[in-house]
Amino acid sequence: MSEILYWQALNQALDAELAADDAVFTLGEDVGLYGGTYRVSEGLMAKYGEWRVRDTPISENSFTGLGVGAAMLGLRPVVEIMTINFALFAMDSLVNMAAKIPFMSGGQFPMPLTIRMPGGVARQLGAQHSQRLESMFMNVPGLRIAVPSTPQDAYWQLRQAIRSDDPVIVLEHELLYFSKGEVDTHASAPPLHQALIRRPGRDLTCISYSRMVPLALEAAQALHAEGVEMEVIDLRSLSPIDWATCVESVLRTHRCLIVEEDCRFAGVGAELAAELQERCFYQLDAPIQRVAGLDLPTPFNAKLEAASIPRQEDILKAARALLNLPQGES
Amino acid sequence: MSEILYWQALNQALDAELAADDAVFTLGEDVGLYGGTYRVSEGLMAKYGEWRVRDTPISENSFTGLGVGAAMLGLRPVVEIMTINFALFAMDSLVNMAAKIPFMSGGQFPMPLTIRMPGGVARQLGAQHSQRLESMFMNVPGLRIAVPSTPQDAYWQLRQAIRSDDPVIVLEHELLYFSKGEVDTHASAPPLHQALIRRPGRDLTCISYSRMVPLALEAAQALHAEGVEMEVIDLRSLSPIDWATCVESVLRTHRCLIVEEDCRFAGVGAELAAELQERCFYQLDAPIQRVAGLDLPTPFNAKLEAASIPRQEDILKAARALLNLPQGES
Amino acid sequence: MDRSQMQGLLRDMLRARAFEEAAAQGYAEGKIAGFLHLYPGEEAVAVGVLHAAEPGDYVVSTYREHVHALVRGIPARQIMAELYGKKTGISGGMGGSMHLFDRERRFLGGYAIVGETFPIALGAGYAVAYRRLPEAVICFFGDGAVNQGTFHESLNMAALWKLPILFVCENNHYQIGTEIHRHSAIVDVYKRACAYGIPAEQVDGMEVLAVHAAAQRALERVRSGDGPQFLELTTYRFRGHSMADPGSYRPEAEVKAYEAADPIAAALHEFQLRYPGAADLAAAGNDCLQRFTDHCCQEGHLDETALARLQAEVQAEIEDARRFAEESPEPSMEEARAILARNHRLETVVEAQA
Amino acid sequence: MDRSQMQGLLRDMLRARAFEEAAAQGYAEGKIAGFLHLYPGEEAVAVGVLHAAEPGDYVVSTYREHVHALVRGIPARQIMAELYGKKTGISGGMGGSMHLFDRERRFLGGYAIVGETFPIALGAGYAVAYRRLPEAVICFFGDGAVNQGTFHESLNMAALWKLPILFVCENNHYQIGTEIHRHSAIVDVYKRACAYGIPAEQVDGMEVLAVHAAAQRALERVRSGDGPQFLELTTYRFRGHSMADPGSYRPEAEVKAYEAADPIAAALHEFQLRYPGAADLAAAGNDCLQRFTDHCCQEGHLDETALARLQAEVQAEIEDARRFAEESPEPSMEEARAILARNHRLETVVEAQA
Ligand SMILES: Cc1ncc(C[n+]2csc(CCOP(=O)(O)OP(=O)(O)O)c2C)c(N)n1
Ligand SMILES: Cc1ncc(C[n+]2csc(CCOP(=O)(O)OP(=O)(O)O)c2C)c(N)n1
Ligand SMILES: [Mg+2]
Ligand SMILES: [Mg+2]
Repeated sequence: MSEILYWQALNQALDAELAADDAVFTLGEDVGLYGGTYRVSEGLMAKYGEWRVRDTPISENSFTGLGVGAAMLGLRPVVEIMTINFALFAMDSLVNMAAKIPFMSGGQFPMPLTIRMPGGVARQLGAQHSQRLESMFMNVPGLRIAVPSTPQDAYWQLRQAIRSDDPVIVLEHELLYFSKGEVDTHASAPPLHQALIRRPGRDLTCISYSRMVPLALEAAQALHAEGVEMEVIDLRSLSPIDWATCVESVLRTHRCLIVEEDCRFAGVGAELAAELQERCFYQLDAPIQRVAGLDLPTPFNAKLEAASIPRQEDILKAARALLNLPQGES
Repeated sequence: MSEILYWQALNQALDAELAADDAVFTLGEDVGLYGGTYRVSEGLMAKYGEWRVRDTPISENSFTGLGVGAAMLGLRPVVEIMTINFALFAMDSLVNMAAKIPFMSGGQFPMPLTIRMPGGVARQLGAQHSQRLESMFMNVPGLRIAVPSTPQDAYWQLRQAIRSDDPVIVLEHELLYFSKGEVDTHASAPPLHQALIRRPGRDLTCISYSRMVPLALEAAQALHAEGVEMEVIDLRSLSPIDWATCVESVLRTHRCLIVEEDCRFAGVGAELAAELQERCFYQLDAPIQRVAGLDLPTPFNAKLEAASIPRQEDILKAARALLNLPQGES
Repeated sequence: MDRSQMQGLLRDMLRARAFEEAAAQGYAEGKIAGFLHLYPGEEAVAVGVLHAAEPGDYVVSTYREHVHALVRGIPARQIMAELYGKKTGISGGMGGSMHLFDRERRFLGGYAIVGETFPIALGAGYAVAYRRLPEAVICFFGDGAVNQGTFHESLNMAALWKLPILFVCENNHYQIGTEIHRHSAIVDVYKRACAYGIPAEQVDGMEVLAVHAAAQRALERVRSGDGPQFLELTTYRFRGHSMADPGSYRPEAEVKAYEAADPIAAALHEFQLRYPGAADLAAAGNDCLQRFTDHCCQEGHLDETALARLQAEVQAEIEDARRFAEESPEPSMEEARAILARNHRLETVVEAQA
Repeated sequence: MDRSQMQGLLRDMLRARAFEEAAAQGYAEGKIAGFLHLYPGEEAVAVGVLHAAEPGDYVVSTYREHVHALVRGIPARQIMAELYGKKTGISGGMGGSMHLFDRERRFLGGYAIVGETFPIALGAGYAVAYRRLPEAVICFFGDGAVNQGTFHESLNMAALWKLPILFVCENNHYQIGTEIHRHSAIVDVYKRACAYGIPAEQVDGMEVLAVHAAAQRALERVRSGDGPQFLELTTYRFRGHSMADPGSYRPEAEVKAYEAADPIAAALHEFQLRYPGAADLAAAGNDCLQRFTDHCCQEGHLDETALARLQAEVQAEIEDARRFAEESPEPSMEEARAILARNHRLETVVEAQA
């Protein structure tokens, strides 16, 4: 067991699956010679050759669709879309082909397709390159979405995605690639869609995913100093959502705070709040709150950009408000 | 004032705007010679010529993008995407261009673009042609979405969309085109985004939009016979949402039922429930409920298709359950 | 080509025509709903191309795919049952007219979204090349589809990696109501292939023998590793774009009244509806089925008795399919849910490594 | 071309080079963040084409657009301030390096998503033709962009409706790290235009005079109503794809250690980084700026004194821009919100009709 970076965990997972199964191949812009914009496929072309690690032209819709067609013939394609922003070109392949074919064919064609892509607000990439968009895929029955927040989950969930016969989107985060963590490649993984309690707490439940999890954990630490114990749940999967874990926690704490980087309006948190208020209404001591990105295209200016997505102080403020505590100095 | 069909109302609105302003033009597949799949542009090519009513190739992304570029030069394009299912090809133009340019340019370029498209489950069109997808656009700051449910609103809202300097999606419904209603072309219209109470009631609030509004009204009528008065709100706009009207109603009735044709998971109702529980929590007597489409690609078989979206009996059942009333026979 | 091959072609053309007429009938009777895109007039294309294919080849088609499915070997019963939305349909009643799929016969589906057949074929071709198999992928599409971006993207990649794909354009000159010279800057579709260095040919799609010969040549090149090939087959459809277009949502009386009231609209309507009719075409000798029947008779491969017998057999087959479809049970919601859940392997756990 | 025109070309090439070097400097100092795609090596393209344009023409560009903006006439101050994310930037600090917009100078934007310039130019061209104006739309894009579906869709429509668009491919032979023969089935990009019947020409993009002459010819044809024209300008970029690629997220020590441990990866890295370097190119006589400077001197349009003066002026301008950017205030969140809300006309009420 060793400490490695998030991108290295993905690299090892991909390597392991390429080694384990001839049917696995990966493709995308600059995944081969260049090794992937975020190094995820580094060294793999040299090892597996160009048919298994394929550089593509800039043709997102069709190379994603290539993955769909190849999956119908039993291959297990891992398509890298360089960033989720470019997935807007590939929506037809994802929504109208990958998600529909298994069903429309009466179950004849499984869809062992994995789509990897990073999303999120990074650092001053401008409005077109700072989208989150994950909620768009949630409304599509037939697609699964994994959102690993740690190197360990990146490793596990990518491997599980490749082995799944459903189309799975593995949504990485541009600012997590260089985060470090222990990866145990021997341990057995929890199910792909299972949420995990990253920090237990009795006073309120904070539900989060991807890059917002470390932020929530920092906030929980800060609240601890104030005598507040915030439970932090890492969803790990946005579709399906592990309701059991969330509901159990909320029924225990009676208060729920959702932290998401997505724009608030019709974001991921909307489904969470809607379902949890329905399931936990009579045990809730206060309305479920969302801390989310602003409903604004991301400004380029660094300060405005930072202010357009949740910061630790936003979480602290919302948690205190939810508990009717006075706001601190910060 | 006369009774006309929904498509005729759209046709008259488009005609009126083409006549009123030289900058207005429309384009899309078969909008010209053929007059539009649902007749919305019937007769307009003969009247205005091919530069103002333009038949296009099957190139959804680029002809939508054409609308974006032309709007930057001050024209007021009305792009018809034959059905919302094909909008999956045009996502980049809509999300990454139309919605972002006004902001990214620091406000230099308004975006007087209108996108018309029908959506929804019609009759046995299969999974690829039965999508709703409206919630996908809600998460995009910078886009507005109008969802007229009556010929009068179709008339008003299309005209308002064309006159708006924001990009507006006018989401029609395939099964509403042949619904009839009075259209007063002289009356002044409520604001584009304003929700309207279609039927007042004291016992619970039903929030709905597009084709689910007539269904909700029928259900309200049936409940009336049982002594239950259900208020029916027609949202008319999905982005922005007229929260004031919704909140005022829920605070009065203390119970809220959302009826949407969209798939339930991360659909339109999620945002409605999430926001309303936050704003009305302490006045709610029961959790907000959603009656929605199944999280399933639409089956082709007629009976399964019908069962995959809300039916009147589903609304009645949910309303009774919300009021703790015994379920009737139906 | 020998006599039995010729008769095989003719039989399939007759089956194709009869199947579609029966489907139209089912639609008229209200037993089939939804969009229903029929193939009469274009039979020589599907029959000519698919008779040149091997069982190991893959076929990708559009929403106008009943005939491709039929000629590929899917029993008429299962296609018709799918049109009726029945459990016994080839897609279990979940797909419908536009979504016929048959894993066993390597029929990779009918796609209702214009332009989807290109990436699907690209992926299938990639998988075949990846495994170094001598199979080919046959990709059908219309003249309207060549303006979708996926055409361009997929043909570039197919050529770049020399994938074993035969691109077959069914050029019936119309994209619903828009004639080709109003949707494409270049009306000889095969010339589009030059932008990717893909060998291309334009062939009379009304001559089944010419189609068959061209397809055979092209498939040989595909199989010998020459990379993708392109065929443009010029043809016509005798019917409107679909049974719903134009008109099912337009009460007839209303259309007439409207036309009477507006001479310009009436003129436009005329224009729009001026697809060559079946009678016109037959008169012009332009019905591929009639042409080939005549040819077979002239060449002595067929006489009137044999033709009559053939027609009777075909009618019986189609009638049987219709009855089967009608009498079959409907699928249940449990089945629908089970299909969606079939591929879930949520519990997949990565096993410990050595 | 007269002496002052020549000097104009040279001045803009010098400004372009100096601006980009200053931007690189700002990035190295941590004052500019985000993706920063620089233009050195390709100056002859932007300068040659845009000097052939009229003020009434429209320009659409990509994320590598600082130089297009500069040559188009946007003050260096406002471009640099935008790179710094300042309120005084041409896009108010909301757009950044990849999103320069200038309504007044008809600069329709830098687009960060590959393939977007095509539909934007298509729409602008439609609007110009709609109004029957003698203006042209100039659409820039790279060799990698021609494989995006929008290229195909937009060129077809542009040709179909004879829109006044000049398509300009800046062929620097690379799509980030992928060389053209590995991303395109046909490496002579101009040949792609044949699929739409668009006249096309391939020109040495390192020769500013050749570029200028070709652009002038093409723009004349565009303005005279001949429909779209296509220019492929072959060029090179001296730097990596962007300042962040490869490397800013790769601590250098780490990269080195990794390469030392893995000879194959090291070899691949070599390969990947083998863009022709500035020194190599200058040695090969392939720096467009050096070439044109030499040319001007040889032809007597310039002497060393004049050149030195020119260079000093340019340096002063760019230094001024840098200082302006640095000293400018940042925008506020209220401004951001106001921009988003600017176009809201929720209250639009349709007035009563006559
Ligand atoms: C992406 C997309 N856009 C539009 C449609 C609507 N539509 C269905 S068929 C068709 C015309 C296709 O014409 P062509 O490719 O020539 O095929 P044909 O119907 O003539 O066989 C159109 C526009 C669609 N199904 N998908
Ligand atoms: C749709 C899309 N896919 C991928 C990218 C990432 N990307 C940015 S630039 C680039 C290469 C573009 O190459 P080319 O068009 O030749 O332009 P150049 O950078 O060489 O000027 C890529 C792949 C993107 N911005 N947009
Ligand atoms: Mg056609
Ligand atoms: Mg390039």
